[in-house]
Amino acid sequence: MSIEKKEFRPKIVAFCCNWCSYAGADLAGSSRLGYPADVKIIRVPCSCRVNPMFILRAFEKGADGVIMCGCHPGDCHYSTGNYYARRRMTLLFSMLDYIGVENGRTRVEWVSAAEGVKFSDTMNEFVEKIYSLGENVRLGDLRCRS
Amino acid sequence: MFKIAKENLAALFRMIAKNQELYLPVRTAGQVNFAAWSEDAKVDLDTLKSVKSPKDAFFPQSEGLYTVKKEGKKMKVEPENLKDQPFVVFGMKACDVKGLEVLDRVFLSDPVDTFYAARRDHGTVVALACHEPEETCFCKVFGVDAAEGAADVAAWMIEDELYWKPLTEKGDLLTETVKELLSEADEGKVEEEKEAIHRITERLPYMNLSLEGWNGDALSEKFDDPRWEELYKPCLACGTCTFVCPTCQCYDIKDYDTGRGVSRYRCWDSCMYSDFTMMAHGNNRTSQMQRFRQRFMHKLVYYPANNDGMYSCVGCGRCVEKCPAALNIVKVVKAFQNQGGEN
Amino acid sequence: MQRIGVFVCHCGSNIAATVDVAKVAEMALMEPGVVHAEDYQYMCSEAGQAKIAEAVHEKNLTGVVVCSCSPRMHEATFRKAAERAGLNPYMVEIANIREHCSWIHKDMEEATKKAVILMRAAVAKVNLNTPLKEGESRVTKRALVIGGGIAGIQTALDIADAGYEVDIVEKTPSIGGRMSQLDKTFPTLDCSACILTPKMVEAAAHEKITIYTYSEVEKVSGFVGEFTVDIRKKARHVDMDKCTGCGVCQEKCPSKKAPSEFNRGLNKRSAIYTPFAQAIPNVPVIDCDNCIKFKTGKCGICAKVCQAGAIDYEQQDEILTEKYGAIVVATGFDTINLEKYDEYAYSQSPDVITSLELERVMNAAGPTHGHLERLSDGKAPKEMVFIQCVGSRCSDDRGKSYCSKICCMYTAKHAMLIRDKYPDVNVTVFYIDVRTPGKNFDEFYRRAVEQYGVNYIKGQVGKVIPQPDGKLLVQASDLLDNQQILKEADMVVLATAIEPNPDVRKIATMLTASIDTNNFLTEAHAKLRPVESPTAGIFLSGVCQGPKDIPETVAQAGAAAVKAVGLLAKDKLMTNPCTAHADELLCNGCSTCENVCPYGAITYEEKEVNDHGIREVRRIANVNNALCQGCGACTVACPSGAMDLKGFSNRQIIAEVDAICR
Amino acid sequence: MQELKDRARELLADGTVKRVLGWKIGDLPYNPEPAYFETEESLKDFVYNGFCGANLSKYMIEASKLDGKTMVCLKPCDTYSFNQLMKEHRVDREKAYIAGVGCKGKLDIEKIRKQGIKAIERIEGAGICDEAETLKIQTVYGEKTCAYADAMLERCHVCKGKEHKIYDELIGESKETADADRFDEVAAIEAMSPEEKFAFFQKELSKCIRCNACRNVCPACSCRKCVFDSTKFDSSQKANVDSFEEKMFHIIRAFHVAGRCTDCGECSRVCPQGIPLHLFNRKFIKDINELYGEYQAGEDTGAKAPLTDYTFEDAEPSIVGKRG
Repeated sequence: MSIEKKEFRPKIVAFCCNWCSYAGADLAGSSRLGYPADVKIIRVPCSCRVNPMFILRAFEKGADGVIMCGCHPGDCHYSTGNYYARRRMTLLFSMLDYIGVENGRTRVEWVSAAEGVKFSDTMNEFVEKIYSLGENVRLGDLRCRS
Repeated sequence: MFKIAKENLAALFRMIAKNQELYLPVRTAGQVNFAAWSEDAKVDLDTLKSVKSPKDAFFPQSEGLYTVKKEGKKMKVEPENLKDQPFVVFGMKACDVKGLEVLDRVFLSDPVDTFYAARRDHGTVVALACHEPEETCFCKVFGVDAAEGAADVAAWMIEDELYWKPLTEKGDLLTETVKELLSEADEGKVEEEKEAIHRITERLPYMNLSLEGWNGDALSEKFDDPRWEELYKPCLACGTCTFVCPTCQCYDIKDYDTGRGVSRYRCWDSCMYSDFTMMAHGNNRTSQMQRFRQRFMHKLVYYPANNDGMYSCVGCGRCVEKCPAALNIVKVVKAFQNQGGEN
Repeated sequence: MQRIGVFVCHCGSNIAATVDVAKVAEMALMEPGVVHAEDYQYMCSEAGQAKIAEAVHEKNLTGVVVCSCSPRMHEATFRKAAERAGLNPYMVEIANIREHCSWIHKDMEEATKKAVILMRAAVAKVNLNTPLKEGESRVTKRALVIGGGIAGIQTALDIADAGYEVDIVEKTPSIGGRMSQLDKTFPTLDCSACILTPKMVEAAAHEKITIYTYSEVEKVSGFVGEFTVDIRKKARHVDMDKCTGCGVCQEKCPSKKAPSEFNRGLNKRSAIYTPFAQAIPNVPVIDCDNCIKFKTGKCGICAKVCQAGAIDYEQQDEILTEKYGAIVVATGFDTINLEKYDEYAYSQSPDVITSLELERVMNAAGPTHGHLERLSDGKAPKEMVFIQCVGSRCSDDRGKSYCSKICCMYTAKHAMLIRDKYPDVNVTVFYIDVRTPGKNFDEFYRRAVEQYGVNYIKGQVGKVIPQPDGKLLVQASDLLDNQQILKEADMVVLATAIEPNPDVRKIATMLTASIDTNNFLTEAHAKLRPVESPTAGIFLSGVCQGPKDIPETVAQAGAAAVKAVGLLAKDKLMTNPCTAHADELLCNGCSTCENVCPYGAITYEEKEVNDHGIREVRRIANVNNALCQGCGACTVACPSGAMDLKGFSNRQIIAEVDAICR
Repeated sequence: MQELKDRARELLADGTVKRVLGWKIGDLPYNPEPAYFETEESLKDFVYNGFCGANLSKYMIEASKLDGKTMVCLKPCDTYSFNQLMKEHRVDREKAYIAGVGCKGKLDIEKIRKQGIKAIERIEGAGICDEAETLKIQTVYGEKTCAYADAMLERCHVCKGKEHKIYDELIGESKETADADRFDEVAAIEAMSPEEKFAFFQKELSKCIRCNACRNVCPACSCRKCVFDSTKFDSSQKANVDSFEEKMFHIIRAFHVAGRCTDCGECSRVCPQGIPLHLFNRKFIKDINELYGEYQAGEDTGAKAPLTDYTFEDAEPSIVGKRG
């Protein structure tokens, strides 16, 4: 069997809160501010809805990077959601780093509904980072790779 | 009877592993478990008991059964291949070898478990005698001779030499492949060693445990005994006892969505778990007492009832060592002995 | 198994130019559950919506995926279309293949691939959707206004005029609030009392308004539409029904040593008192801490002189429990404590006063009967210095980071009034910036400078040093001329920062209304919902939400009233169906979810459950659907996964993740 | 121990408690088991010695459902767990009569075995009243000795202190055992390169057999049904089919108990494979202390748990990459 060396195209999941970041992504879209198609967005009501299990699940199923976007601290539609999310993600990312998963694979960015540019820039940067890290081999289920 | 100097064991393992897979006790992160041999593997033949029994060589903790792949709206089923290459398990203890007999009676009787059968067909077992048995051992209770495992090859580590005695045809075959490393030996040292082991076993506290009253006919008497209500209480409902046990054979079948299809696999299950034998209506054992009772009733009553009086415990003592709540089958048996509460 | 229809929109060429829409539809048919797929020019058009309806009927669809623009754009449109076709509106999901795909990608193949994945994620989610139904809850047609200042009064009047009952709870013995303490108002120089008093009277006389003065909110339970509030009516020791307001008791009261709150402690009042002459109600209260009768048991003069027999020393606090549909917070503000600003010598010299104190000094009913005089020796000042931004716009933790907003204007007003009445008094104002955005504000300020000759110096005052001769030495820097200034003054007035009434934190906790680090109540949205709290049914009026002047306060009060009326006008409330709910068999009763809920929507109850045959009473979380806004904080806090969110369930999100990663 | 036994007898006799939750003497010198004693007569099997490491606070969840009070023997570290369970409404203070029992460090039979001591017949010096510095161990293969400190559980070397955080009465004396910094091990791992970290955990976790002993013994893992046993997250697994699953299990388990874990060390004590599971929990504790201020779960029942709390100025998740 000849193995053709496939070009690495990462799978990147972006969790965006409905009120700020998802709208920010919409604004990036309507402003035609491009970023690589590797990013796929999942809409959640608030960053505090993002369970660490979702993030690990994404890695399990073959994601190479996971980014979570929410309203800026202080601007949460639900007042306090992103504060909880911030602590949860900080601890989770720290744990992933601790067990030797490259910390560039996870990221949190606060993007307001007005920040289409920031959304696009963030995604471009993040995708580039994932390209530089290459395929996620430390935190995936092998059965999903075959 | 053959022998080989201890310092040549690495060469022996290398030679065995040249043509087939070799599993043997390996120390990883401080613990000894059976694992595939490699040049870097830290082989540990001094530790009496591996944490997990070596039953996974024949009945792995998890193994794939088949994969269903999706092509458009059609499905394609790809069965997992059965074991078709020979392999060797080196260093099993007599109790663990006896454990295989318990598993055989389950998996090789009709309907035959083809995955297990294929592994049994292709596996050759080298048993290593228990040089220094420990206080948690009670194999003798189940008719196991710690000094000589009823395997394909029996082996003894005596001082700086390993003694090697093929007992079966498979054993002979294996011996042939490594013969150049072995030299002939007489049985004298082995007999001495066996005697020494027997002397020690006599001194061990559990070895003369009485199983009186435990048999296939004791069903309702034991099942309804009020003592279970007390005995189970410290039980944490973890699966440690079942997962270190060489005879526990229950498994669950589960599906895993790989994104491209479904991979169906089976994995060990534990009767201590609340979702053990869970069915659509719920669970037929609703309390931990019932689940706890199930384990011991199975080992000491149900299994003997179906297998000519053979118990499905081999006295390896792993559960005695590992139970987080210091419970174990010996305590259960003893509890039933003390009618008057005398120890 | 669902029967899903997938509808792929071309959006003219917006999508179709970069995404092969036919291919997306074709690929959709491969997905589990999908029984119908088509693409169309404009799905949002009537014809497009008709296509959905048609497919729902013909193919018996149970779920719909529309691959189109952002759900923020047309989710509601497609949900309604589905509902008209007889489908539950929450069985519709949108795959955003325009903003998140066609508009940002150029390569057709790549964009199409991504569109297919987004479609798959939406299909995977719809496969797990369940029909959701909006809940209903009752509305008690009565509003509570907490705070009886101008904000509270105006809100109450507007609600009452709309025909709804409204209660005002005011902590002090009279309504009127800060505005009643002011002398004149900028930029028109209206007399504050002249415009406030009629409002107070109107509120008191309004048949729909009940005023509870000298009362405090003690406990709040319930939720939007149905709050239950305990109000503590503190014992006045004067019978409201009997008292005629003659004032003899105050005159005869032998204890006249209590600092007058109304006059900012600049003079004394009697132990039995009304805060000011126009107080509403005009019924005094006995201040037990200063009353000789309460302290020693002897005296009782007020009771003797009261012809109406209204004095009641035995009166006890009373707790009223009322139900309300809406609550408006109008708790107002106070000036900050100046103890951290000792360089201005506020505590050292009685001639250093706050602007609010100056209001009392300037007021005819104030401690000096309206004469501008030094409080130390009663002499008329010749040099007056005003210091701006005392505690406002502060970068360290001594003061407030925000601009108090009103100080520039009232200082201009004070300066102008002083120059007008006492032309021989020199007035100097030290400022950082003069902020005058507002109708006629800048004109007003310029009049102070140009017409009245007020001396404005850009610069900050470093120190005020009381001199042995009673003068005040002001050390300052002039930033424009870049020089140090030493100026002797007779009086110094500090434009002290304002902060929310300290009690607001307690009230916010009771209401589960969120509050910011400066203790201002947080609005539901800074731009679009400025008078609503994120907590449903709680509205914000006046300075409790942020610094404001009077017209802004009145405007906001009216806005809050309209929002409250809008709520009270409803017979029933439809509630967002995407709320959290607890699986009672999995709930541990640990309260973790309760601790992160910003809306107080989670309570616990002891409930008997049947856990596969085991019946026991357990402590179980209960989500109030009327209060829950569906953020999902609780779902992640819950370790057992008992708490889940309808419409964004764990399994739905996981299905999306799986679909994207496969 | 006699004092403890006598008190138990008194409390049973005068009806203060209906049962005593303590330890029952084992059939080997080192395996006492958690047990209930309902009669004065049954107390003859009551034991409290160096091998009574089990944290009995979790048993109080079930005991809280029983009629009447239970006298429960809690070591200083166990009282943190009890407080935490109380905070989470899982145990009923009214149903517990807490005997705060003294502790001089608990013993780990695995550590004794690691020293090559086997076929143990008798152990001297493990009693709670013995002031022994050294354990005398009679084995089939001769008499051995082992320093008490060398046989102590890891957790006792980093003991939080011998003060009971909640009790009705204190019985017996304690001896400080802490002689190491609680966070040293975590810091050592933090200092590794990503490759080393990964290799370390991969090796340790590859031993995991998913027996759930760590979870089931954990007083913070007191969920009626664990997410890994339910269908809520589609995460139910029984075995580590893949190396991902063991990581998933242990990360999520640590996350679920973050801010709730009192660091009682039971997980590491019971792991049949000797995986230092406390390294996960302690990492979170260290992070919480460093990022959000010192917090000790179970210190009291009032404080706000770090994951249900926040400040505006909290560190951003990007701090993880910056700390180096």
